[in-house]
Parts: sequence; structure tokens; C-alpha cells
Amino acid sequence: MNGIHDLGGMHGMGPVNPETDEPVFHADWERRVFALMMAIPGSVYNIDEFRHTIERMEAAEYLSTSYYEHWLHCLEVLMIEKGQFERAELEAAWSNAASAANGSA
Amino acid sequence: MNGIHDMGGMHGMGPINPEIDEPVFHADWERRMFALWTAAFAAGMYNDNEFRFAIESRSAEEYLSESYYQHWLVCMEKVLIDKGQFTRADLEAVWANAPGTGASGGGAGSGQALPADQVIPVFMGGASARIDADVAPKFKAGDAVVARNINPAGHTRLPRYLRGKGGTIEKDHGVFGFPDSMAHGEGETPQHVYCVRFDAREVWGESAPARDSFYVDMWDDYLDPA
Amino acid sequence: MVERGQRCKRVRIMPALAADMVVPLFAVGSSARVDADIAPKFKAGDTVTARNINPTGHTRLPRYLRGKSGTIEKDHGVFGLPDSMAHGGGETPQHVYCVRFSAREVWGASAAPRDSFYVDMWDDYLDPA
Amino acid sequence: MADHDHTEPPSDTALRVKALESLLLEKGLVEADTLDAIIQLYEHNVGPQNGAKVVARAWSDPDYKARLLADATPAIAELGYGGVQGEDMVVVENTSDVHNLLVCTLCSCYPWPVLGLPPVWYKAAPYRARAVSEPRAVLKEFGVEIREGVEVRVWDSTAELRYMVLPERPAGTEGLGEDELAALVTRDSMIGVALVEST
Repeated sequence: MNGIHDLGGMHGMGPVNPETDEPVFHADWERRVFALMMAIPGSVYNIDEFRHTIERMEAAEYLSTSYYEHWLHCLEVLMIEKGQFERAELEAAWSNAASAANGSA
Repeated sequence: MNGIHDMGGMHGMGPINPEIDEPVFHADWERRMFALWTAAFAAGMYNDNEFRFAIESRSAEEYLSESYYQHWLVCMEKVLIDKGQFTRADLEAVWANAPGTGASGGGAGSGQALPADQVIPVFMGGASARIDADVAPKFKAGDAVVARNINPAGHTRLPRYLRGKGGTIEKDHGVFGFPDSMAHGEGETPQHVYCVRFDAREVWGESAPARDSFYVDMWDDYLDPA
Repeated sequence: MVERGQRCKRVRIMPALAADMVVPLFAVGSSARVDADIAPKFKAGDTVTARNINPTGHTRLPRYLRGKSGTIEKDHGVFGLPDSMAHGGGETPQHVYCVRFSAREVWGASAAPRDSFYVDMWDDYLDPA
Repeated sequence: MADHDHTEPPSDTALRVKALESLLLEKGLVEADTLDAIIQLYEHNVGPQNGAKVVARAWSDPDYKARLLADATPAIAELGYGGVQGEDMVVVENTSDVHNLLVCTLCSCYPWPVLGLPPVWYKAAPYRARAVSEPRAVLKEFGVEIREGVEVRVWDSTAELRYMVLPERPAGTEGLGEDELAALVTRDSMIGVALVEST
């Protein structure tokens, strides 16, 4: 698709900002997202399905979210599309996580 | 520039959502914004190519997440500061006092404000962008041309999806100023503008409908003989 | 976004990856090569043009190279085609080549005269020039 | 469309990830200690130190360098490196006449076994957009001035081949052993956005 991901030659994307002594991950949730994607058996999805799920992100969202947020979006959408869980189950997990966080706070 | 505004052929931009009984403006600030912009434009404070380039220069993320009149607001602020009509400090002072008198004073003020009684004659009269200059055309109707593969970082009205594609001159529209120079204070560079016909298959490949086509206005400097 | 009807039946093909398999599995990986006896359409030195395709689905042919001509540098062998693999369309195995495009061909006369791009391209992305 | 109003995901990303993890664990798709092992592997064990050793060996052993440039995957495996996102490797050599630069304009392809996971800038829009339209300007921002007569080759990783740059060996390193050489080689030099300095 002629999507926002196809960035080769685009102007106006701003300067490249290399980070000095960049860590491999910037937050613990990035570690978890990376590991989750890697741990899911390869028979569930292939790399092109993975890439295309990210390419289908809404363009402004694609540009305003970070790399591992793309992966998180991809995990949620692709696993539902692949029938691994239902949207309702994901929403239940969100509210459980929220109450757990409130309880421990 | 190969910016986010150059959307011809992009996928993934979502559905077209027409609004039933859409009003002309959706908020009072939009009304004010439209009037401010047109009044300042009529007063000659900037040309439309300069303003377009300011919009194109928003970051892609801003461009996609801001509304249309938000583009106008932030770009009008920027263009008027760039043109010396007021300073960033003037603007910030107004923000700090908002809603204040709006009179920050001290601007360069090169433009003449448009009086209210001139609105009807000015806007009903309009002003053609044609230039009365005796410039020879490079092409004539029927000529086969190729849109140049240019990729300037500045303003251009040659969309990416047509670069390198072959078409046919349908009509010579006459002489106009050249956006690529007018956006950057480099003069009018007057030249002919043509209506050029491009086959859909030339543009998008064999999967496009066989008889469909695009008619796009192109300046002499955008074209080579095929 | 996910719509109803796009859902596939949940398939469990293999058990979850066990922790003690992480190092051995990741150290080996799995090549995307496809073991299929398919004739290449091009050979090193051939001049080719990247096709002007604009699919709404997934493709690995970037826009900035469509319609541009280049030279086959190397045949990498046989791989699956992303354009079909992303959509459950099977592997459509075919040769992948490293293709050289000059910077001027891609970006026009203002590009540096000797610079170039080396981009991997599937047989289905290419026509003879 | 769904038959009920969608709940918005938590705005706190960490919370949203926790929710997803709990769901995938519950479904038996992943195991908790596997996740820890994967994080350990890519945060601490695999990284540009591997690629640096490949480069140092190539600088020290002409036969190895020839094997590396001819068929990189087995040559890299000689040093014990390989695996996911490096199954089919190509190594391209910088010389006094040619400077190579790697990018993935479409996503984030990168040779994990030799360089680890890519830095944020490599995956972000500015680099992906500009590495092909103005590679020399990008190189200059990274502090690499390309002379007029030098050819710049940009490698855009569209397929499942993974690339690594073999940087030029700096002058003044003639007496150094492989370990000392490897210590000079940076991640950026193997992407092609830096040169290797002798100090």
C-alpha cells in the first residue's frame, strides 16, 4: 500500500536525532512487548502479516507513536484477527490491569 | 517538497466522511480565522505560495492531526512573523493577556489594511494570477511531454505521483508566475501553464482502468518533450 | 481496525516457546529462503525496470523506485513473495535480486552523479528494461 | 462494526502492555520465563560487539575477509554468530572510493546477530525518509564528510537479506591485535553513518 510507512524520499520529517549511549530498551514495557512478539509461535503469523498490520495503522497515529507502540498495536490487532483472543477479552484484560494497578497504588 | 501534503495516491488515509448539512464554519474562531486570512491576503501581506509552503512545512504529525483552520492559524502566525509584521514576542504578549486588546503595536506594518467598504468590490472583482508578459510557450496542444523528475526541498506544484510520467498537452492556459520561485521570494519567473492529460495506466500501472485519465495543470519548467 | 468477519478460526499449531529453547532457536533463526526449483527471470548484468504497481495491500517495492530502471547485481535465490504472504495468499516463491539504481535515475539531475541505491527486488517487481 | 461500544485502551502504555501479557499468558501463547530469556538475550548478549569482532577478524585475516564478502552468512557463523534476522547476511565493504550506508525505508530491517536491536533513530521517520533522498547530508550530520569523488551506495533492505557494512580500517592501527581492533569498531560504523577512528 502507498502508506505513511513508505517513507523513502519524504521531506519534512525533521532531523535524525541519534541518542548518545542509547539503551536497548527505554522502558520495561518495551522489553515486554519485544519479548511477547518474539515468543509467539511463528505458526500464528508471518513477518509480512506483522509488517502489514503496522502499515495499516492510521497515519497520524503511526507518526505520533513510538516504535514499540507500533508493535503493541500490531500484537493486539493481529492476535484478534488471527482468532487468538477476542476484542472483549482484551478489553477485560485492560480493566483487570487497571484495577490491579489501582489496588496496588 | 515531498511532504505529507502531497497526498495523491496515498492509501490508508481512512474513509471520506461527508457531513450532512455541513455549516460553512464549525466554530466562531474558524469564521474569524477565515476573515483574518483573507483580509491580510487582500492587503498584500503574503502570497498564496508562501502561505502554502508554510502549511506544507508543518511536521507530518501536526499536518495530519490539526484541522484545516488550525493549519491556517499557525501558518498565518508564522508567515506574519517571518514577514516582520509583528514579532514572536508581540504574539506571546497577546497570548499572555488574552483575551486582551490585541493591540501589541510596533509591527513593521508594510501592508495597508483593507477597509470594510472595499470588501465587496475586492472580493467580487478578484485578481487573476495571470501575468501580462510576452513569454513564448515551449509546447503547444498535442505535444507529448514528460513531467520532470524534480524533488525540490522547497515548494512545488508538481505532485510526486506524476513525476516521470508521460502525457499530452491539451491546452495552453497562458502565462502565470512560477510557484517554486514565488514561494521563496525569488520572483515570478513567468511562464506558460498547460493543461496536460495523463492516462490512468501511465500513472498507476496496468491495473488502472483503460480509458480513465488525469488533467493536471503544469508549468513549462515542469515539463520536458517526450 | 479489526472488524467482525476478518477473524480467522483460532489455530494452535505448536505449544508456546519454552524458555530453554530461546537461545538455541534464536541463534539458528530460520531463513526465509524457499527450497523450490524455480528458474530466474533475470541474471546479473540485465537491465530492468521496477514495475509501476500500486497495490492497496502489502508490498516491499517502495514508491520511490517504481518506474525506475536499474541493473541486476546479484541473484539472491528463491524467497516467498511478501505481497501474497501478507494476505494468506501462499508463498508464490520466486527469485530475489539485488538491483542497483543510480541516484540520478531515482531523484533526477540534481542527485550526486556517482551515488546509487542497492535494493532487493522480487521477480514480480521487475520488467526487462 | 462491533456490536458494542469499544472500551478505549488504557492511556498508560505500560498498563496496556501488562494487560496484553496477561492475556497471552492465559491463552498459553507465551510463557513468562521465555519472555525473560528473550529480553536477556537481546538486551545483554547480542549486540554490536559481535559485529565488531567480525570486522576485526576481516581486517586481520585477508582470507577471512574474502570469505566474508563472498558469502557473509557462513563467514559470520565461523565466529559463532547467526540466527534470527541474520539468516541471510550480506557484508558490503567501504573503501577509499566507496562508502556504503544501510537503511530500511519501509520498516526497520537490521542485522540482529551482529548489531543487536536497531537504535530509535534508525527506525524513525527522519532517517528512513532522508537516507535515500540526501544520504550525503545525513552522513554530514553524523560527522562523516564524503569527498566529491567517493561513490555513496545506499542499501535499502526491502527483502529478507540483512546487511552490514565492513568499515575501512583506520591508519595507525597496524600493530593492533583483533581484540584491540574490535574495541575501535562502533555500531554506527557498521551501519555506515560513522567512520572508525584509530583512537
